[in-house]
Amino acid sequence: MEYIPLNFPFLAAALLAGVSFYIIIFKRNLIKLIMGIAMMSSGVNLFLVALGYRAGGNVPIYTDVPEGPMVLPVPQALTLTSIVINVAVLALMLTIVIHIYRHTGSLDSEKSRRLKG
Amino acid sequence: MLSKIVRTVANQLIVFILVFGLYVIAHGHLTPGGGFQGGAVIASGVVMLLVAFGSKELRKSLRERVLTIMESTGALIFAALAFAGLGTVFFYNFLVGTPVFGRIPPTGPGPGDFWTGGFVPLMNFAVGLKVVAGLSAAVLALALFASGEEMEE
Amino acid sequence: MRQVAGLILWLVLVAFLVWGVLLIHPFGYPPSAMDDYIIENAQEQTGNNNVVAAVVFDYRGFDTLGEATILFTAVTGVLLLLRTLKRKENDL
Amino acid sequence: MAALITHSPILIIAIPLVAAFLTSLIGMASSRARNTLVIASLVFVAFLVFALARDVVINGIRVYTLGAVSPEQTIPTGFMVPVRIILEVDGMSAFFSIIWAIVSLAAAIYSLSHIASETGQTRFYTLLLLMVAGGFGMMFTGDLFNLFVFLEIASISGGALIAFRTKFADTQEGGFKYIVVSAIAGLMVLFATGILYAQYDSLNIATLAQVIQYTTLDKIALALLLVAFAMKTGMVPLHLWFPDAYSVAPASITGMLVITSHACMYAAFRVCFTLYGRVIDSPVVGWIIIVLGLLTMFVGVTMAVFQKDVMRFMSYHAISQLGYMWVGVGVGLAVLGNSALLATYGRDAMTGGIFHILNHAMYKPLLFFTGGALFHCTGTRDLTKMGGLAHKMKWTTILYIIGTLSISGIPPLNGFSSKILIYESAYQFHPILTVTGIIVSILTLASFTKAFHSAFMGAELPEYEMVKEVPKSMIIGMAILAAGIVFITLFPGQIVDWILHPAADALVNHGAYISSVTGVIP
Repeated sequence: MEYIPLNFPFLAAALLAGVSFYIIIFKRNLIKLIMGIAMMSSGVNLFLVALGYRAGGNVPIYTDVPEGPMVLPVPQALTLTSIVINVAVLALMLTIVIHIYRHTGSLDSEKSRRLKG
Repeated sequence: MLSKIVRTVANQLIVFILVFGLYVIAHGHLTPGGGFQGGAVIASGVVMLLVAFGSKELRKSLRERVLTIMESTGALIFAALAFAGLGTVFFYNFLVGTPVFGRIPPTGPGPGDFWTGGFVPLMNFAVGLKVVAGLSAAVLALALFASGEEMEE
Repeated sequence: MRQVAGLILWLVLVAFLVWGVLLIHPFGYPPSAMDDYIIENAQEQTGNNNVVAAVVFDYRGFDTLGEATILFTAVTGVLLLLRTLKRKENDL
Repeated sequence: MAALITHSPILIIAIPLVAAFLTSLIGMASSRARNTLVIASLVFVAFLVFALARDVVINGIRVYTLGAVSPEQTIPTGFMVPVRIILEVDGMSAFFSIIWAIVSLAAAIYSLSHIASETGQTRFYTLLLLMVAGGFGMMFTGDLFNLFVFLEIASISGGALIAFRTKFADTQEGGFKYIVVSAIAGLMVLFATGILYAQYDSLNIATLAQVIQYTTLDKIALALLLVAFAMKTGMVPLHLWFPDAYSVAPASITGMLVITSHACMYAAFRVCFTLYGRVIDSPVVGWIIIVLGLLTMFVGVTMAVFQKDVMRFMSYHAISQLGYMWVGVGVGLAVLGNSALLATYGRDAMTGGIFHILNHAMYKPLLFFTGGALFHCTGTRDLTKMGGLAHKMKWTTILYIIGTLSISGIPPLNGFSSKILIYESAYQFHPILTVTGIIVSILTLASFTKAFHSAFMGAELPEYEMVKEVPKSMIIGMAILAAGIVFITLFPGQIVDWILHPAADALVNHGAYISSVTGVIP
């Protein structure tokens, strides 16, 4: 209910995205790369849903809710959409990684790179 | 395929998971949840069956073709509900004020009435159908491929 | 060399992100004109007690149609990529 | 008819969507019915697109509020900002949608025989239609989050289609790279959307454009959006994934991917000119775009010279050609604040850049289709292994020559008209732009001549004795695009008047875009 200094939840979201950037830049294992993208999407989702928080707010659902302010509904809807989109992207990426592994016998992005130039 | 204990328990549990999933879908316009969430609950039940019985056994009762038809049907119902408002505007909530799901709840906090929400409950069902079929089909296909089974077209 | 370049790129990105989020409005006190309108009018206009459901399926229903389409796309893609490559006699 | 026009913005997006859902059902029963449905829906959509574009050019911007009481009621009664998702079609959107309608129809017809021997055709066509819907959604939407959703639809279906031929390893890697790049770009767009939403509590582009302040946060959001869309269009230095993905897809899909990268370019223009149009620090952003555009032109063409793989060779040329458009529109952006310079050469430079998009959208898919035809007949993409194919494949040879002459900017053809517009106007801005453009053009001609020589000319090779001309539907698909080239070549002035000037003016005139939603002229 009090003002949290330094926008802590936003900072957490940014750091989560930062860690995932580290994974995407430095890790060569394709599964780890996918995990990095999943973490990045979690960071963005956390950011979005934190944007909609209102101090002391209730859920924006009128069924048996106590009186008082409500948190913003739109960021929650955006987050829901974004989560489903990320599930879809991950499913497709994992499918392709299965094929890459079947073709090259390796999950290392350096070893499996056949396209050059 | 896992041991008999796991299979028996999974067989019993799937009923509860189905009921809970349907509850979440059906009350999406009143309580937290909705088509996506309830669909994910039921799809996780299907994944439990997949783990307990294995993909070959599960495939005997759940064909990919059936799942694909279910998914397309769900998507078509959703799109059709959106198209039905085209007399006014695409996505116009044409059911508000009609006897079907058309009641308007009193403004402010309240106990909630099932017959409200316009086309939202129907869309929840369409999306639920789609999500159940879609997620199950994707997981089943991955499991079948991993175990070297042939997929049907 | 590549490691160093990557490290610098990473540090720049993180600094950029952290700098950005520190400038956002204080946590818990967002500007809320549009959302207040939705909270006040969702019950009357759409009949939903669940305001999030009203946003997801009514106010921003087109996004949800797109979202359902994305799931459909991904599942179709997964089934497409995991298909059998052998052709049957009556194959379509 | 009037009702059809009123609802056409949504119908153009929704018909391919519904057709995609139906395709996956009908495809189980009959392949002939499925193909008919695909082609019929695309023809109908193309008809709607032309009708809508004509209406937009004559009557101005058309808005469509989804779920409101009437399509024109953008703002709910008794409130001041839009709540619902609004589709907004102006000259620029109409221009891009015309391109997309033509190329997707040609690609679908081309696919009929190009993938006839493969399995999984039903899902292929389903994804193709979804990609069409995604592209139209990106072009028509007036909502930032909706843009992200349709960007993802186009990317995911595109990624799955790139990896369509699962028996080759390189297709999988290309598809994987494409999806990873799209996912990262999509998350950046989403993050920028969140930043803008956090400040102004709105997701509508017109509303945001009206209230935007150009604070530090807005600059961060602008950087994120521009980097994300530039990455998706393969701008140097973020181009490394581009040839990997484009060279391995089925040729019909590669042709469509070119236009999805144009759709991302449209999104970048929309961000620069409309969303930030009122406040943008235009010389700085314009110069950044121009410099990167020059780099893109040059790097693309120099890399292309060394390629042996025909599709890879053309992908690098696609990167290089995209540079021309960035330069042309970048010059317009750099002088956006100065109305005198804008009238002298800025508008012409932008018209040239947009004209080049139209030309590129005709000849580059055509060249990719001919590359696909070579692959279809010989089973290889290696130029060094081909030879003497002109004797066997007359139509493909003729169509390839049309494409080559057009991409190199040989005078009578359409590629020349757009390049000369860019050269003339960019010269007044800075001569180095024109010099680079001409050098790149010469290198393009040289490398395409070399490729032509190694694939089509020379003695007939014994291993290609059995090669025949490609099936009819592939020729029809290519001929549609060649007819487009011939039409633009014959009537360049009319094209400029009918559609290019309205498109360029729509970019400059952000006030009209804003006021048609909010009712207030900023």
